[in-house]
Amino acid sequence: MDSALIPKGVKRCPLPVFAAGIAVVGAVVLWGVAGMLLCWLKGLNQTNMNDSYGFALWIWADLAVIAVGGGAFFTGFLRYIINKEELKNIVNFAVLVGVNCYVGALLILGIDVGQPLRGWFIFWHANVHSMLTEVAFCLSCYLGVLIIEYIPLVLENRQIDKVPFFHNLGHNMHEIMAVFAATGVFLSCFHQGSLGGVAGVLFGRPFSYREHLLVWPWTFFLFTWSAAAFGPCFTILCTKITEVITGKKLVKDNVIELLAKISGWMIFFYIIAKTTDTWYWAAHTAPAMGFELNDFYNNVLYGKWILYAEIIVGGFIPALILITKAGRRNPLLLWTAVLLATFGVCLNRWVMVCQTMAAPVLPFDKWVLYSPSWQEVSTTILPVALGIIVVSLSYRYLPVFPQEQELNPID
Amino acid sequence: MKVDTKQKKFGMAIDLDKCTGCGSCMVACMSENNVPFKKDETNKLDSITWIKVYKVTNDKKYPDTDLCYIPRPCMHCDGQHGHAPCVSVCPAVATDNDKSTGVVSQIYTRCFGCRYCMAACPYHARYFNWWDPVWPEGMEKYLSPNVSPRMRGVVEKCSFCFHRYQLAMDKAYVEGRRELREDEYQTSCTQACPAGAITFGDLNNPKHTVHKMVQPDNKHHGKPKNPKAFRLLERLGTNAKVYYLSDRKWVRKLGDNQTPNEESSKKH
Amino acid sequence: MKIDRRDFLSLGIGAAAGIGAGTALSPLPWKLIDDSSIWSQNWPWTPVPPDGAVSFKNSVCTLCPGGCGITVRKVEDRCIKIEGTKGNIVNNGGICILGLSGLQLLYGPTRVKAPMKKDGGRWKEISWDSAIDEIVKRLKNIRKEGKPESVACVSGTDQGTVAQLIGRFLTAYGSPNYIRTSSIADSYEIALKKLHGQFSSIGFDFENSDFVLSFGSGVADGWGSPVRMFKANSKWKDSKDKALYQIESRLSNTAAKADKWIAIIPGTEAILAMGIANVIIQKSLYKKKLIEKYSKGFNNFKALVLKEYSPEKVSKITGVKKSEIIAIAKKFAGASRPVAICGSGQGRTPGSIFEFMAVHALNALIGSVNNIGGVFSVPEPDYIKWTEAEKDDVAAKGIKTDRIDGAGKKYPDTRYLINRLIDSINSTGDSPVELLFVNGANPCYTMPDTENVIKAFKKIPYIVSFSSYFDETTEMADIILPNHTNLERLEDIPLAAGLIKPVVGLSMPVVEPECNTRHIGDVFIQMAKLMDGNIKASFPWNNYEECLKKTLGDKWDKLARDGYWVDENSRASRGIFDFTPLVKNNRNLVKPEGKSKLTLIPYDSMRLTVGYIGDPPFAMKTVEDTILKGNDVFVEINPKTAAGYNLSEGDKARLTTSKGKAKVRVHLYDGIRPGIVAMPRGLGHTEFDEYLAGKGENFNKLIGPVEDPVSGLDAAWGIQAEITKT
Amino acid sequence: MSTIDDKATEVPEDAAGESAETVPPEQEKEEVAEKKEINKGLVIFVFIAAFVASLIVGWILFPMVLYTQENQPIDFNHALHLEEVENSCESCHFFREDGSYAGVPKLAQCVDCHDEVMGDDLDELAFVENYVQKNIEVPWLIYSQQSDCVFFSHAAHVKAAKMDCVSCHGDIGESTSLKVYEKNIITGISRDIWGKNIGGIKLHSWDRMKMNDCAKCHKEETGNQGACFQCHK
Repeated sequence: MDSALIPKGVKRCPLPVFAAGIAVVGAVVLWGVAGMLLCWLKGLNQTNMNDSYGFALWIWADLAVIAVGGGAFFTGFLRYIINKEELKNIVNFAVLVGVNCYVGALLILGIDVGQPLRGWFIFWHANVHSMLTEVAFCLSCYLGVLIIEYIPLVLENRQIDKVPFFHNLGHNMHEIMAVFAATGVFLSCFHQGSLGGVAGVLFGRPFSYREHLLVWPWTFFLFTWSAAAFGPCFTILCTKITEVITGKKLVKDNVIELLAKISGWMIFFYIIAKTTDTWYWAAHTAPAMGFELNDFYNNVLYGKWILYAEIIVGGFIPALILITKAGRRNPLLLWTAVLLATFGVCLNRWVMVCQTMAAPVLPFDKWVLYSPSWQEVSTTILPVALGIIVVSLSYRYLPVFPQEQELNPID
Repeated sequence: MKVDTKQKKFGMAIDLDKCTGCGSCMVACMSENNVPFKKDETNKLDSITWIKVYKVTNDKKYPDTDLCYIPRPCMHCDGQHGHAPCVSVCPAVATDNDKSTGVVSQIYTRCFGCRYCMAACPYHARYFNWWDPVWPEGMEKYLSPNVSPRMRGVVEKCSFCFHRYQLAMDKAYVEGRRELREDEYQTSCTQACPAGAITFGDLNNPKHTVHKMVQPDNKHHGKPKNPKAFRLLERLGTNAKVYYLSDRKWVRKLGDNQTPNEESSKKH
Repeated sequence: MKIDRRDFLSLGIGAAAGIGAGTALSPLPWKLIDDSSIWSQNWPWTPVPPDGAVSFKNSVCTLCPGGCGITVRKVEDRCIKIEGTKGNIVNNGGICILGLSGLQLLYGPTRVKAPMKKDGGRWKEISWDSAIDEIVKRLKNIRKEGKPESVACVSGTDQGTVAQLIGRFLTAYGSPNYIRTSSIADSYEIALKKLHGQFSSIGFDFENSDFVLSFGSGVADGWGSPVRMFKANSKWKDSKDKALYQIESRLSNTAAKADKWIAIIPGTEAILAMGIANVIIQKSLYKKKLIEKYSKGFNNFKALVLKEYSPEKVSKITGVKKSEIIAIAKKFAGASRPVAICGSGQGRTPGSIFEFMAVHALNALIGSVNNIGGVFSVPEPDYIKWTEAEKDDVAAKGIKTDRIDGAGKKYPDTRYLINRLIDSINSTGDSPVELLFVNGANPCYTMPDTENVIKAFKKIPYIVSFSSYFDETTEMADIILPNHTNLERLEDIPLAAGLIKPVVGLSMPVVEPECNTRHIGDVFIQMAKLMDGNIKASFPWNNYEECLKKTLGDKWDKLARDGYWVDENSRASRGIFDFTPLVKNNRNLVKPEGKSKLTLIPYDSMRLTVGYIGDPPFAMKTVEDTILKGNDVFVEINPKTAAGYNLSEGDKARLTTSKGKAKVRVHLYDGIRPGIVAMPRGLGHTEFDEYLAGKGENFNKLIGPVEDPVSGLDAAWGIQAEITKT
Repeated sequence: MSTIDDKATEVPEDAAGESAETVPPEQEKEEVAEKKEINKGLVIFVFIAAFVASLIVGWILFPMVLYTQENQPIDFNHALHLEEVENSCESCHFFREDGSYAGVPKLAQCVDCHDEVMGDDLDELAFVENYVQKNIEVPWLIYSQQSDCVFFSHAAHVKAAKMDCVSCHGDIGESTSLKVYEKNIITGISRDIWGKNIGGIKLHSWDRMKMNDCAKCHKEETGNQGACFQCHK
């Protein structure tokens, strides 16, 4: 029935099957919407947050999705600025994933604030000293850029393309895409960094506070770097998952391997920097505030394991796998690497948000632990579900993977 | 016309040896500032108390145990460059550090509830309105018009009863004055404390009792010269305007964190 | 021309673009965005307190016996804040947590809004006239039946015009049964009567004391007049050469404030006092001349003390080190203006008279009786000079009958024995009390063995409550004649909380009555008029205000102006100090009931009011989560002891005594003597609002009265208990 | 435009693939060409129509819906009273001893003169009968009522800064009758705060009383716009 919309020369599952799949995910969306409405109508008492946990699951989710969404800007950077031609075969998808991540982030922020109707104050009454302000501005601008980067793909839909105006629009946008890519990179460096700054500037929280370079704490640079490093891994992960679901090869190995290699080296250097930062913080920054490393990790949940998990399991291991040819060529190892990498960066964001809240600061404080309410969980899964739907639709009706036709010829 | 720009720095000194932990300051504050209450207030993580009295012990075994109460209002930090931990992070300028009085404000109608300031405050002095404020039928009658009741979804905190300063200034203006006497502006908790453990005044004014008590050293971010006085988490550089006094060494030591080697070096 | 799909698309886009541009260039979207946030800033369901002219009204707080001066800030006709009155003789500006919460009682949901009558177990509103008629009818019948003595009154105080009016009513009616709820006031009263030979209440000159030896008195926990005590305590802190020693088995706030905490075995305070006396006499540190001149029976006392109370023996019994006993004695005798005090916690329950006498003897030994910085025996303020109430035959006969509580008979010096009232009701078939007035008291919550008390109250055919709030006792009543609250009421308040001169405060109405309530004084005058005969004749006043003004006479102006009046020319009674009663009652101690290993003791805190009023929401909010969590109350146990029962922090447990059981949780606390379980008073209410009712357990359910052999008063300070993890 | 045309002609080549099945290329080329002419104009027309329509909605209809009109309980003649009293505005709008500002007078002040009817004015008659005699406060609607979050010190402005009433309240003092009170149906706040002009254009200092207007004046007069707590509670 919808064959007229499906790109030429590719095969798609019958509509009913597709619809069924969407319905399943749609149910999850409804669950998320329920949680969202409860939070908006009844207020944040619907969550398990409290005065010690002003930041919790939601803020973590924001930081995490934006970190893994970093694949978009970095792939774009490689494709359009460094001119890594091969990557044109995956950049579409990277952008698509990126769009979803950023939409999700903004949606969650919209639920997270106590007074959503006043959310625009962050722009109108902006405080230039606040990292959040920087985040808000760059984030929304960059989302705009991502959408612009995504539009040409939409315009390539068979039917839309027939409208001359759109056809030409799409054509012309392709020409100038490099400009947007560059803007995207610039903006990303800032909001990724500011997200790092969010925790790094808290000089009342020795656990997350870091020395500054100019106006930015070290976490600023670490976050940007980690987003660039781990983002592509997530892009690869999503590609692989799509391939599994569709049962087709969609991107040629050389493309994946190139991206994997770059990502690998990025992670490698990042994790060395991160280790150095951790050491300096533990040896100088924290002691100057009266804390030693152990004070931050003497809790049942938040023990030293979390540090090792982040740096070794989620850092060095994937890095080493990806920088070795054998490693990234072996499908199993590649899977392991991208999974660990994604885990690693998400864990880092979790620590910077939730452990910061949990660790005692006043000498007579105690650790405070928290577990999210179902409303928080459902609203956190909501954007993921939405993302799946958007990706599915895009995949079905748009030529997301240029190489698909070639890799899956229909006779 | 220029307003008088002679800078004031309102602050507090709390004598922990006099404080009996009776809780008057907490209630004096609640009733002065229209602080709401719920059926169950035993979860202290969502219980709004602008000034909270902490109970601490010296962790010694019976019978060497000792305990001390530490009332904790908002510290109205100056930070290192006039930036309190919470002020600099607020994305919408819903809180500021008034240079002419040193009071850190919180504007409920500007706040949109991102709670970044709460994450930034190491003293847990900031509270979020998780619920709509609800008073039992008829009890709204005692609400004060001087402090605006907060709506759900915003952050609130101790204001050093700034409305009392405003009202005192009004009186002064009408009487053709521009300056207040020490006793004209006192916070509700100071006034109520049955033990007289709280002293409030202008830390910049050598004539004020609070200044004499703590002898703030403005060259070193207001560090107290009085050896009996200390501030909570002095070393984080929050530069608080609330000082504590105690003759008990263990209490003073409890004011800030120390790494083990520091403690040992302190001993000899 | 035909418009196909693609044209349609372009037209649509054209229109959309137009609308978009047009709207964007109009104020509509921007104003809507702004207004929606302004709406969120002024949500109609968030109250906006109306502004207006501010005024201040002075009065005296009557929520506890402290008698602090309060200043109420009003906006137009609304009270918005209660503050302490600057310059007041008692509290000079300071104010306690309960006083501060007063407005929540005034405007709160627990008010009795009009006269109420129990109708098939449910409260029904009735008119004042019918309510009073009903009561008067019953009173007349009872009197006709010739048993006027079966009408009784339980009240929080027996001083002041209101109490006197009620007493006068009973006298004229023919009943001797006016019963005051008990407290350490009774114990001190009796101890002074025995040692000085005359009735008087006790006063302390704390402001001038330089050493305070407290036998468990919570001077920083609400003992005496709380705010005054806090101020005194701060005074002691101000100078290095003043000190407070706290003798108590638990590190209370007072013990924490004290310069020395002596963790004694509870119930042995009297023994320690005698031990200290021993050292003082042994080392002859006492004021010989004074003793020779102004005392009797000292030699017997000396002999007894030297024989039975050597530091070694005392140390064994009390658990206080010998060296410590000697040190305390020296410090006490060495101080220039020392004073020894007793009455545990807030002193809401009486204690062993032997203990009170022993402690008071210490004051006598070092000359602190009626001396600066010491204790004074203060006569009750005498300003109520009414003619005797008229008695007809019925009255004359009824008055002579024995008191139902047996006070003044077996124990000649004891005026009221409320604990015996309960027994005598429960022990007989039908209650000796036909009709009971309850005023300013909540025995069904505050008295030990609550179950038993409630049983007794159930037996009383007719109970009249004058309470302004729905408390536990009021719930037992048959009819409520709600009194004005302290903020709506005119009343003279004699201050019985340990001032060294008789002081009377004046409680003034600061606000028009909120509900359809009536002043209890007016109600009794009105009832008297309806009773006619001698009763009517005994009440020559038209209303209470007239009665009060006439009674106060020239004192009225001063009272109306300053809020209090001090009886300057009252003389402390300079009786001879007689050691004999002390010797005679040697070792008449009060032992805790039961045979369990643990001893359960109560503790008082300012944040939990233990009187006849329930804790208001504000005060409840300040209760720590190591005392109450959800609806569970925590009991304090020393970690060592807890380990024996494998209890750890926060564990749920069942606490069992011979009187009852309670579900509790455990809080490990190093500041408590091993073998002891401490439980807060003031929780476990079943009435009042949802902010208080059903939270925690009432300590009084777990303890029973233990009569003090000297006074007959219930002097139980603790009870043996078992605790088991659940 | 031309570019579009040129590009348009390219379309068939690109789209040749699928249009092939439908009609032969040449024919379509002409059709497309002529139709473009027709609906280009149409599109522009639709655009303009929609544009104008929404402007009308936004600037004219919207304000009508947004505000409700309410009349004061009784009319009041400021000009007349101003002649009668000796101490100008402050005779009725005075400062209390504690420095607070009484604002709109209470019945208590009015009865000083109006304990019974003085003139033959109907509104005064109504006032005396319905309020003075029944001793009920008049529920005046206050044009300049700020929302609850605002702390405005008349003392600071009038006493300390010696400002006159007009600069904020305009010429209401000369008015002979009270204007209609307009209330924002969303916020419930008086229209005078946002200003009569829906676009927020202001000609006099008193035309609008939003925070920025306060801040602007503060900046001019005191050098800085002041700390938050200066005007908020």
